[in-house]
Amino acid sequence: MPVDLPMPRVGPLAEHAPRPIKVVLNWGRRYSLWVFNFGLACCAIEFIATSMGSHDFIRLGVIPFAPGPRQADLMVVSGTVTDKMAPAIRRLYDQMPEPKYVISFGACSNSGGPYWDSYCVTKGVDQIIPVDVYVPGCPPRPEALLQGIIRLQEKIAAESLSGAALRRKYAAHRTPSAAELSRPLLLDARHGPAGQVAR
Amino acid sequence: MTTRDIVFVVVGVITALSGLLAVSTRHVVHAALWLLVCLGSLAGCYIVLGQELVGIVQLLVYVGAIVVLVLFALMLTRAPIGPQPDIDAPVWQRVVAALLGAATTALVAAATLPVIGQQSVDLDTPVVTTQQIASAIFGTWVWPFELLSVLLLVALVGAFAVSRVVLARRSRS
Amino acid sequence: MSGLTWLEVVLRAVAVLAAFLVLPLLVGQTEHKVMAHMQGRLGPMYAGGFHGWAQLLADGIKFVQKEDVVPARADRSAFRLAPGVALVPYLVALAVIPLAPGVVGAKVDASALLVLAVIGVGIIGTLMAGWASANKYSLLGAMRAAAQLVSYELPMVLVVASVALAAGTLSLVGIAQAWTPWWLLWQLPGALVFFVAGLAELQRVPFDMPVADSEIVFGPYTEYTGLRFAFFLLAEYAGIVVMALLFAVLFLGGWAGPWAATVGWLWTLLKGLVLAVVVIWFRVSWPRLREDQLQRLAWVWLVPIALLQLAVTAVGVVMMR
Amino acid sequence: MTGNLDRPDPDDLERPVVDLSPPGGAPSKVKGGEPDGGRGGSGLSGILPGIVQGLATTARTMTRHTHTAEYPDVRPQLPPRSRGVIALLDENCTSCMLCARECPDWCIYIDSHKEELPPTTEGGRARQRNVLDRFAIDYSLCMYCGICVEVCPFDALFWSPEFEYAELDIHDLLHEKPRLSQWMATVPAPPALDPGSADPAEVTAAAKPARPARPVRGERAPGPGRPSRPPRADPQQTPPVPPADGDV
Repeated sequence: MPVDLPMPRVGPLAEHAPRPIKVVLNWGRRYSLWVFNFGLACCAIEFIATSMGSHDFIRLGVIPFAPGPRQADLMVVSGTVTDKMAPAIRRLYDQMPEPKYVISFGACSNSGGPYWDSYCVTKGVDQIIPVDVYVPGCPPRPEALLQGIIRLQEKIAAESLSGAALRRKYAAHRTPSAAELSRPLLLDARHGPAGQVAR
Repeated sequence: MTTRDIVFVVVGVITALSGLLAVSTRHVVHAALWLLVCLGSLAGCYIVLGQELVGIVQLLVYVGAIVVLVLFALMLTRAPIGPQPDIDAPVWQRVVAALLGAATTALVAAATLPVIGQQSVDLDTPVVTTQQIASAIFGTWVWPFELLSVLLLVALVGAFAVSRVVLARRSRS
Repeated sequence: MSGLTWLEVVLRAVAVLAAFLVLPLLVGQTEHKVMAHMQGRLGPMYAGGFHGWAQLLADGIKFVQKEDVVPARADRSAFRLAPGVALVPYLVALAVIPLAPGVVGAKVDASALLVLAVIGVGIIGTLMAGWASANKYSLLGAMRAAAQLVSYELPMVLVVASVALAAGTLSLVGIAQAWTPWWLLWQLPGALVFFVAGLAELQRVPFDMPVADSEIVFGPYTEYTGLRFAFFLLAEYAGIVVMALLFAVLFLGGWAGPWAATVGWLWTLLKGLVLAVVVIWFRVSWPRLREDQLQRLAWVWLVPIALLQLAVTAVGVVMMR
Repeated sequence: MTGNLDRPDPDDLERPVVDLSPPGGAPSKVKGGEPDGGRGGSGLSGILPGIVQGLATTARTMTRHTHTAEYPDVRPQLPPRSRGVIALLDENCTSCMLCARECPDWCIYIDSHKEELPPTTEGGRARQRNVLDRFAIDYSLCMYCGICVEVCPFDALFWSPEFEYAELDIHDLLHEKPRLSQWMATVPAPPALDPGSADPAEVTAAAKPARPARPVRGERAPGPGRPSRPPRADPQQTPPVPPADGDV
């Protein structure tokens, strides 16, 4: 069931603020990236390692506190995105409030990685959601994620939030809906689920 | 007209309006929430009238405990968001309720309006303090107080016993 | 209250508001750092430069910019009002908690009772949020919160009654003035009951079932974004401040300490901070209880202990008179 | 990779062995963090209830130094043979395509053309040579298996531990030849061999005495056989020395 989502808007403050205030606003977004881990495979282990004591990305303001998408600012897709999971990713991404960012962590979510010719793997999470930073690796080191976060923070510090920028961001991604990404597993619905056909 | 009068009128109007909304809204949970506003602003009335303790007890007991229980019970009934036509009162009940309410209001008004302005109390020097209320409850009115406590205790023990009976019957079957 | 000029009222209100905005942030930052070091981490280091002191400011600035999402099926008015309902009671509570005999936002005769009453009102915000979100997890969380509050309100009121009985007054200033070190022993069971019940009312670990993220996402706050969510967070930390200060005033004598006449308010704040650190310490160390364990704890242990404490206090008061 | 037989360092071998004694030589009686929660434990853990032990553990951790590696400020201590990025020494590349064919992800792109080299001597035959036009690795696809590095017959690919190349645009993760060559500067020296191990093949080859000068064309011995090797010091009596720690 495709749902027409309204184009997200930024607040009036972020849209019309003068330059010095925008610097402050960017600083706030930069150091408060509540992260929502979309851990799908082995890369998620490296993500967890980054959040633990020896790397501790809370130092950078990346706070792994948000249990759901509504409070999150940053989604880290770490692992193999399958076609079956893709609608869920898209749905949770759509539930995050703007301004939001995505880090694609590892080869699988960058472009399918080792599963580049699999029939059921999405060839890169950027086919369903806009990605801000791609971290290469299979899986990447924890430090590589930290470096990706720093790249993202530099990007945030330099960006200027506006409705036009949001529309540009979604220009390529807002057209297909999450539900269109799934396809029926059985072509003929009359036979019911596969198990019943076998009997 | 002093500031206190104005505040009292405002709080009183809020109380009356929220009370009206509590009985007229078609959303079950909204009714409970309006009741909350009503009871809370009633506590405000008490405080404006210089009866701090009564107001706070009103807040503690009614707003903090009873309305919470009401809301809790409503949520257990899967109270939906939006109006509920199936539990809506029919028109004749509404008319009767409105008539009864108007009659009660008229009765109370007839009893209280004539005495307005006859006697005034100086609220700036509080006459009734917490200690006076305490000595009144535990001195003059100690027997009614104890009787009410026993009544509540009986109700509590009764509720407990009823739940035990139900539990015992369920475990036997 | 009648002796105050308008200017003084405004000044006091501003001071209370400032404390209301600063103290919770202080507790939040302490939590970040204490929790990090208890887990062998460093905690925020970059926001603001020196050891990430401005982490919560950055959080606040970010929350202001976030999109304000109201779910399509939600009850819009209740959904929008809920954070305010959760937040304002703690502001009122903070206004009447004295830091020293003169340092108090508003002098109220029965301030101990007032604080308990308004804290009980705060739960309505959580209930409204849970019901109005049109989300099953929110509703479950709100029901857990309500069940928790109903159970723990009673022992809390009972132990506060015990302290009020011992002091012979319902005023927080009076209770703290009547405090003697002997109370540390005499009111110890009551103090423990108050602390446990306070933790449960704040929905802090180990009593954080209403927001148990492994079970019900984020409980009543699941659907909240941006500033409204920040209000809930602020309410939680303001709750810690209120509970810690209340505990300090009721059971630790508030400003009692060396040079109490001059730096008494500092003593109250210090005791409150230590208690807040204990709350954080519990959060780091302990796992979450189960809902039925929580109810059992309340009704089998806390209520009887609180009643016993009340009886002991009554006997003590009569004996000493 | 003949000179780089990976022999585990003896220190590395001991690392995985779980060391149960707490760091700093604290007496092993204080086991606040033990998973048994103090049930049936000995000493202090038997006396204190579990919840107090939990508090004690966190409090003790707070008094200790954290072991957080402050990455952007402090260079990370990467383990030896870290697989960060693959560097290309394009002088060594002969465009043989072995790496591209063996790559499980097919993430190596090679373009080359043939070039005629003029004969070095008068009247000689012109030789052909492969010239590398494009060598690119798509790091968004690479799975860091290292097969390309292993199969490269001419040591043109090397592992570098560098990992700092996250990009805002996925097209930038396709590293072309210049960028791959830049990584060469970061390739560490191969780890030293164990004492007592056999010399690497290159060294042995270099240490051989030079061949005798070619005989003049007319004097060449008849028959298709290769010219006889330079005389060795009695090859029958000294068998080839096996590797010191025999990795068979």
